[in-house]
Amino acid sequence: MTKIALNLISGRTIQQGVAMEGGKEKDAYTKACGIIEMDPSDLKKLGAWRSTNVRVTSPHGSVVVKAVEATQGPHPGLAYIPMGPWANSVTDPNTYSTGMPTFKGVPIEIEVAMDEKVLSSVELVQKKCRGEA
Amino acid sequence: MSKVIPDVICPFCGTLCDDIEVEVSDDGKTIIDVYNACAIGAEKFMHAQAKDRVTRPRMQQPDGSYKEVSYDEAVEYTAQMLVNAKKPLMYGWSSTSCEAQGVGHDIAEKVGAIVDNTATVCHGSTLIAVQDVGIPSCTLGEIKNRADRIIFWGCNPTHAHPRHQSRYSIYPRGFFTNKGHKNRKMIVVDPRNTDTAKMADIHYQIEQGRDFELLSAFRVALRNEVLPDFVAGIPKEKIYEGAELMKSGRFGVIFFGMGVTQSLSKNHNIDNAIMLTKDLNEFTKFSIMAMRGHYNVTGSGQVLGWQFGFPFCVDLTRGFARYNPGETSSNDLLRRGEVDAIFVLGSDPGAHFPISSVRKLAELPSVAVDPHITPTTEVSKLHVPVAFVGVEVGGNCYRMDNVPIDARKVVDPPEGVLTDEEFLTRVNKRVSELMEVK
Amino acid sequence: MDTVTLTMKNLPNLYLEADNISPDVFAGKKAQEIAELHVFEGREQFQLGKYFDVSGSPAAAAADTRIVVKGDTTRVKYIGMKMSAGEIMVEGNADMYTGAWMQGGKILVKGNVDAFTGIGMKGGDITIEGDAGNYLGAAYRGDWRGMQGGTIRVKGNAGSDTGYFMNGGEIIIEGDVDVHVATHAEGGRIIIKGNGKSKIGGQMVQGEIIVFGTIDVMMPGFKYIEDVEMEVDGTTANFALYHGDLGERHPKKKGQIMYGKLYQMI
Amino acid sequence: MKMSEYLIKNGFVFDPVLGIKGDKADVAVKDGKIVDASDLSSKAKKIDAAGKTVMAAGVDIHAHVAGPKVNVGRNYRPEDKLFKATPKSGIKRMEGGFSVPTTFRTGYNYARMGYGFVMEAAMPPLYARHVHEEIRDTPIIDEGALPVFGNNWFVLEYLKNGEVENTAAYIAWLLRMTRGFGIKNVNPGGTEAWGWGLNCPTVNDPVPYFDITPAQIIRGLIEANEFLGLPHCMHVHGNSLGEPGNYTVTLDTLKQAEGLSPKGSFGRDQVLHHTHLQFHSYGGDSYASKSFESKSKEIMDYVNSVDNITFDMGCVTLDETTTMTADGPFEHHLTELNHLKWANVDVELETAAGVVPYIYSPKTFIAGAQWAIGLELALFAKDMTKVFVTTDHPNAGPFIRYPRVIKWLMSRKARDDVLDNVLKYGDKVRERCFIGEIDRELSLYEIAMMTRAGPAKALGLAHMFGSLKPGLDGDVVVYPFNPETDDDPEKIEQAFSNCSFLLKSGQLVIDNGEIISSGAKRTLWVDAKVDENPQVMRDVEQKFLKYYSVNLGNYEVTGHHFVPNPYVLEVDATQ
Repeated sequence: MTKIALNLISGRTIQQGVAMEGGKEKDAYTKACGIIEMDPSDLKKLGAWRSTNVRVTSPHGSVVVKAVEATQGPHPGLAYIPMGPWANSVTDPNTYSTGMPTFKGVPIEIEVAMDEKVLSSVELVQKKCRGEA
Repeated sequence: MSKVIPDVICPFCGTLCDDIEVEVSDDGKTIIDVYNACAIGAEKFMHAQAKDRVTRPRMQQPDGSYKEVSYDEAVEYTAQMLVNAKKPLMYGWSSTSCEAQGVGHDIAEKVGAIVDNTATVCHGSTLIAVQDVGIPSCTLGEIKNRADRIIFWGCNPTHAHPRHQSRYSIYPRGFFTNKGHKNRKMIVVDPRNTDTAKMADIHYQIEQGRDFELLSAFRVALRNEVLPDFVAGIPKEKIYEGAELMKSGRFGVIFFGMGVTQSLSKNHNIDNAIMLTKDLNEFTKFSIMAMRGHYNVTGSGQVLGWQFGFPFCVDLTRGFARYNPGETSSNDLLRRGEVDAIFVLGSDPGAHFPISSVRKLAELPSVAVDPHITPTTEVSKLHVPVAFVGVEVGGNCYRMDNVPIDARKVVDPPEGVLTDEEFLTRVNKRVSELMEVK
Repeated sequence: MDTVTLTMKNLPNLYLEADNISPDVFAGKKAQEIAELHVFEGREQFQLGKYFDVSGSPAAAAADTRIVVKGDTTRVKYIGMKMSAGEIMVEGNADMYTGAWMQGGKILVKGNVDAFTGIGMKGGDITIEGDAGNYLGAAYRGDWRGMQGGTIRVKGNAGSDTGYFMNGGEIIIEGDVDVHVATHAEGGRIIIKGNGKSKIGGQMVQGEIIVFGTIDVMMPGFKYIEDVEMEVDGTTANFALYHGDLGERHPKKKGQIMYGKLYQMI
Repeated sequence: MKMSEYLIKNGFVFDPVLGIKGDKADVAVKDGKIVDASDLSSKAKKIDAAGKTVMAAGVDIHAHVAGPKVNVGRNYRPEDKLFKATPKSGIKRMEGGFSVPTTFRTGYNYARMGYGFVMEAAMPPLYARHVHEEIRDTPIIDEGALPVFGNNWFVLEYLKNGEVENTAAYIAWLLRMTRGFGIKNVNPGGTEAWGWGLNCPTVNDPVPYFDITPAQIIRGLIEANEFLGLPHCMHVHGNSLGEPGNYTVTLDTLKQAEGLSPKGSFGRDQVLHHTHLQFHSYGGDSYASKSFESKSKEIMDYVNSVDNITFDMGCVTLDETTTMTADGPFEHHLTELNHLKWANVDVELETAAGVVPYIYSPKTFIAGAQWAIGLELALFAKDMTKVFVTTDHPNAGPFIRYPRVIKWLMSRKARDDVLDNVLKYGDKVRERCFIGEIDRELSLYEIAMMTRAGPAKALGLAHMFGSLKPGLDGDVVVYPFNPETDDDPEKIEQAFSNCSFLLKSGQLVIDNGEIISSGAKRTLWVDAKVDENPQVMRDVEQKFLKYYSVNLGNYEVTGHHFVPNPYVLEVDATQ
C-alpha cells in the first residue's frame, strides 16, 4: 500500500464557513470539511483518483477524509484540510508555550482507504472522545 | 406585507459589515430575505430560522444520549459546577455581546475562574506580539481613503472575510484613492496560490513555516544590506523588488491572518511583521492589522482589558488577575490537566481545538452554551441553547480594527429561548447565593 | 548552612502554587511555622504542610538556609521565586517558574523543569540536570527587560525562546535547543553545546550566541565576518563569527555600530 | 439612598467659593445636596471631622481614563500589572494596573483621593461607544468625555472657509451623536498630517491638502465654542508637544484667544484651556543639558497678563508610565527616542492616537527638568483659580501621584529633597530651571482652588461641583490632615491619597477609609440645540456615504447599555 508524506495546513474556506453556519451536524459540513485538498502531482504519487477516501496519519492522530484536487493550487508537497474536527484529529497540539497549537505545518502520511467511511463531525468527535476512533 | 430593516450588523466575521438589509415578515417573526451580505453571513441569518433548532437545554445521560431539561435545572447545574470546581475554565466569548461578556466576567471573578477567548487559537499570538513590540495601525476607513499598497500575508480574505476587499481594502474609491483598485498595488504572501493570491500584483509563494525568515529578509532589504540568494524559497531579487514597492507607496498596510499566527514562530512572525511596518514608517506611512475571525473576539479582548488588564488567558483563581499564555491558555490548561471544569459560551472548541484537548473537555464537568448543535455541545454534560446575538438580540461588538458597532435585533428568538445575557444573569444570581453559603 | 527538608506526601489533584518555597520566606521560622505557610491549589488556599512533611530548621538568615525538596514535585510551580540568597535543591522535577525573578542564591534541580524557568532573573545561579522547557531565562510578557544577570546551566536540552529579550547574564545549554534563541536580545551570552534548529538570533540587537553543533536554517540577517579561536566553557576551538540581525536597529558606541554576535564552531 | 442625611462636624473647612480658609465649621448634606445645617432632621448621621480637613470633592479637568488608547495601554502592558494587583474584597471588584489601572481601580483610586468628577480628555468620535462602556464600568465618580475636533475633516473644511456657524452646527450634532461634553483640540492639523506620516510643528504650517493652518483651527474652534456657549471652553493640546524650544509655539497658540470673550450662562471666564502646559514650556534646541531649559517664566508672564486663559500642569512625577495621546506624530517621535513598543491608531476623517511606555528616570537630566517645569508653572501663577493640578494621566505620571504633586507645591523642603536626594542631576536642574530659586509654598486654600473650585468653574460645572455652597451636589471629602499640627510634608501625601470619608451625590462612599459603596455614577454630556442646518446635514450624509467605513445609521451612541445614568446639560444656541 503506497504511503506518501506531505506537509499539512488547515484554514478557512467559504464552503466551510457556509456549512458551519448551516449546522455542523449536517452532511454539508462533512462535505465541506471532511476532505483533504492535494496537488494533482501528489494524487498521482499516491495513485489515487479524485474523490477517493484516504487515511491521514500524523504523530498526533489519524482520520479518514476524502481526497480532492487542490482548488487553490498548485502546491506540491502541501496538503490542505479545511479547519474543523477532521483537521484537528491530526494537528499538532504543541503551543511552544504561547497558547497556540501548531495548526499549520504538520508532517502527515496519506494512504488510500477506499472502504473506510468519512465520519460526520459529531460522530468523529464523540468516537475520538470515547477512544473508539 | 413585509418590512426591510436597514443598517443591520452581520454577526459572522471581524469585518463586521454594518450595511446588511434584512427583510422580515410584518409580525417580525420570520426572516424572508437578506441583502448585501456574503454567502456566509446570509446563511447565518437564515439558519437562525431552521425548523429543527434546539430550543431547550439538554443534559447528557450515562449512555451518552441527551435528555431535555428546564432552564432552571440548567442554571442550577452550571452554578453548582462553577462553585464546586477548584479551577474552572470559562472559554469562548467571541460570538456574543460585550454586555454578556461583562456578566460572564462577574461570575468568573466570584468563582475564581480562568477566562479565555477564541483568540487563544486565532490571534492570541498576535496579542502576545503586540505586548512585545506594539502595533501601528488604523481604522479600515483610513485604508479605503488613503492606502495604495495592500499586503495580505498569510490570510485569504476571499474565503475568510468575503467582503473585506470590496468594502475596505482593494476596490472602494476613497477620498485620496478615487480610482479604487487602480490606485492600489497588491502583494500576497501565501504557500498556496489562493483565490486572493490569484488577484495580486506580486504573489510570494513562500515555503510554509518560513514567514519569520522572509519578514526579516524584507527588513534587511529595507536597510540595503546583503541577502542570501534565496530566503524561504524566494529569490533575493524578488525580495528587494517587494521592499521597493512597499517603500514607494504613500500609505501602505499589511493585513495578516492565521497563516502566520498558527505557523511555526507564531507570535514572532507577527512581531517581525510589526517591526517591518515600523521600519517602513521611516520611508512612508504604513499600518498593520490582524484579520480577526469571530465577529466579537475583538470585543472580548477589549472588555477583559478594561476590567482586568489583559486581552485573553485571564487567570482570576487567586482573587486578582494574572496572565501568561503558555500557562493560562486553554489548550495548555487542558493539555496539562490544570482545570477541573469547563464552561463554553460563544465558541466551538470541540471542532476547533486539537482532539487531545477535546478529550479532556469530554472527561470534565462541562457546559456548552450555543444556539447550534456542535461537536462541543455533543460531548458536553449540558447543552444550553440560546438566542443568536446580532439576529435575535442586539449588543455591542468590536470590528477587527476595534471600532465598536452596536449589533441589532431583527427577529424574536423562538418562544422561551433565553439570550446569553439572560442565562448568565440567572447563573450569576445563583452563584452569589451559593457563595454566600460557602 | 541549616537545612529544611520538604517531602511530598499528598500529591495535588491539580497544580500547586508554592511561591513560599524560598530561603527568604523560610529563614528564621520554625518547622511548624513553615508547615503553616500558604500554598494554592486552584483558587483554594491550603497550608504547605497539607502536601509536604517539613523537617529540619532554617537558619536566621536566608543566606545560611538550604531547602531540600524530595518526592514527586512535577506539579509544583514557583519554587524559589524571587529568592535572593541561600540554596534550594529539588531531587525530582519542578514545574513552571522555577527561580523566576530570582535575585541571588543557588537552585539545583536534578530532574526536569517546565516553562518560564528563571524568567526576569536578575542574579544567582540555576542548574538543571535534566531538560528545561520553553522561555528559559526569558522576559515576562510585554517586558523588554528579560534576564539581567546570573547564570543558568542546563545539562539536558532546552525548549524554544531561550533568552527571549535577554539583557545580561549567561545561559549554558549542554544539549540541543528548539527554535528561537536570544530573540530581541540586547545583551548577555548563550552557549549551546548541542545543535540548534532555526530562527537563531532573529531580531537580535546585541549579545552573544555560541553554537557548538548544527543550525538547520540560518537567519537571513546574519553576515559572516571572520573565523576566531576562543575558549568557551572549557573548550577551545575555532568559530565562525557572524554579525546580525542586520534587519534590526543597532546602537552606536564611539562611532562603532554594535551588532549581535553569533559564533558557530567549525 | 438619596434620602440620607449627613452632618460633617468640626472639620477645618477650605472653600474658595465661600471664602472659608480653614475655619472650624459643619457641613450638612441632605437628599444628595449640600444644605444648611438647620435643614437637617434629627436622624442625620454625624461624621466627626475634628482635627481633619474638609473640602468639596476634587474635580479633574484632564485625564486619559477611558477609551481605545487607554485600553491599548492596558492590554499591551502586562508588565505594568505584574505583582501590582489587589484581590477583590468587600463590595469591591478586583483591581489591577499601575500606570494604566483597570476601570475598577480607576474609580476606587479617584474616590480614595477624594475626587468626584473626572473629564476623559480625548474621545475619538468613531470610538465613542468604547469610551462610554469604560466610563460605565468605572465606579463612583461622575465623568464626561471631550470628543476631538482639531483634525476632523468637517471642521477643517468649514473653518478653511471661515464658516463658524456650520462648524458650530456640526459640533452640536457630534456632541449629541457621541454623548460628548465639549471641544478637545489635539495638535491642530498635525494629526491629520500624520495620516501621511507628516506633522505641523508650528501654528503657521498649513495642513497637507486641507490647506488651513493650526492657528485658524484654534481660533475658529474658540469662535464656534462661544457661538454655542458651551459649558467648557475650547480645550487645546498645542503643536510641538515635548519639543525643545516649543514655548514660542505655545505663546502663538495662547495668543489665538486674544480679543475673544466667553458667551453662555455657565459662568466661566476663559475661552481657551491649554492642557499639560509643562510639555509646552521648553527652551533650547535639544534635550542636552547644555541646551534644554525651562521657559515657564516666559509662559507664565503671558498667562498672568490675560484673564481669558486657564491651564493644567501636566506635572512629571518621575515614574515609569505609559504615554498616550491623539498626537500621533509625537508618539512616533517618542518611540524613535526610547525604542519602546509603539502603538498607533489613525481614525478615518477624525483623529489618531499613539501609545508608548516611558520611564521618567530621576537619573536623567531631562526628566528632572520636566519635573521642575511643571511645578514652576503653578508656583509662578498669580490667580490659582486658573491653574489646575494634573499629570495628564498617565502621560507625565499616574493620577495617583496628585497627592505627591500637592506635597511638592506645598513644601519647599519636599522639592529640595527631590533636587538634592532623588535627582542625579539636581544641580543641573537648578541651573537650567527656576525651581531652585522659588520659595513659594502653596496653602491648602490655594490647593482647593487648583483641585476643586477652579476646575469646576472652568468646566462650567460650578453650579454642581467645587464648593460646599448649599444647593450644590453633596460631594464632600474629609482628609486625615490637621492643618494646625501636621507639618511633615509626607503627611500631606498620605492624607490626600487616602481620605477618611467621601460623600458622592449625598451617598457615603468611603467610611473610615473603607470603600463601602459603588455610588451612583453619572455620565455628563452636553446637548446643544442649534437652528436647522440642511447644508451640514447634507455634508454629513455625503461623507458617511463616501468616506466612512460605518453607516450613518450606526454612528450615534444610543441605548441604556452605553450611558445607563446620563446627566444632560442643555444649551440653547438657536438664534
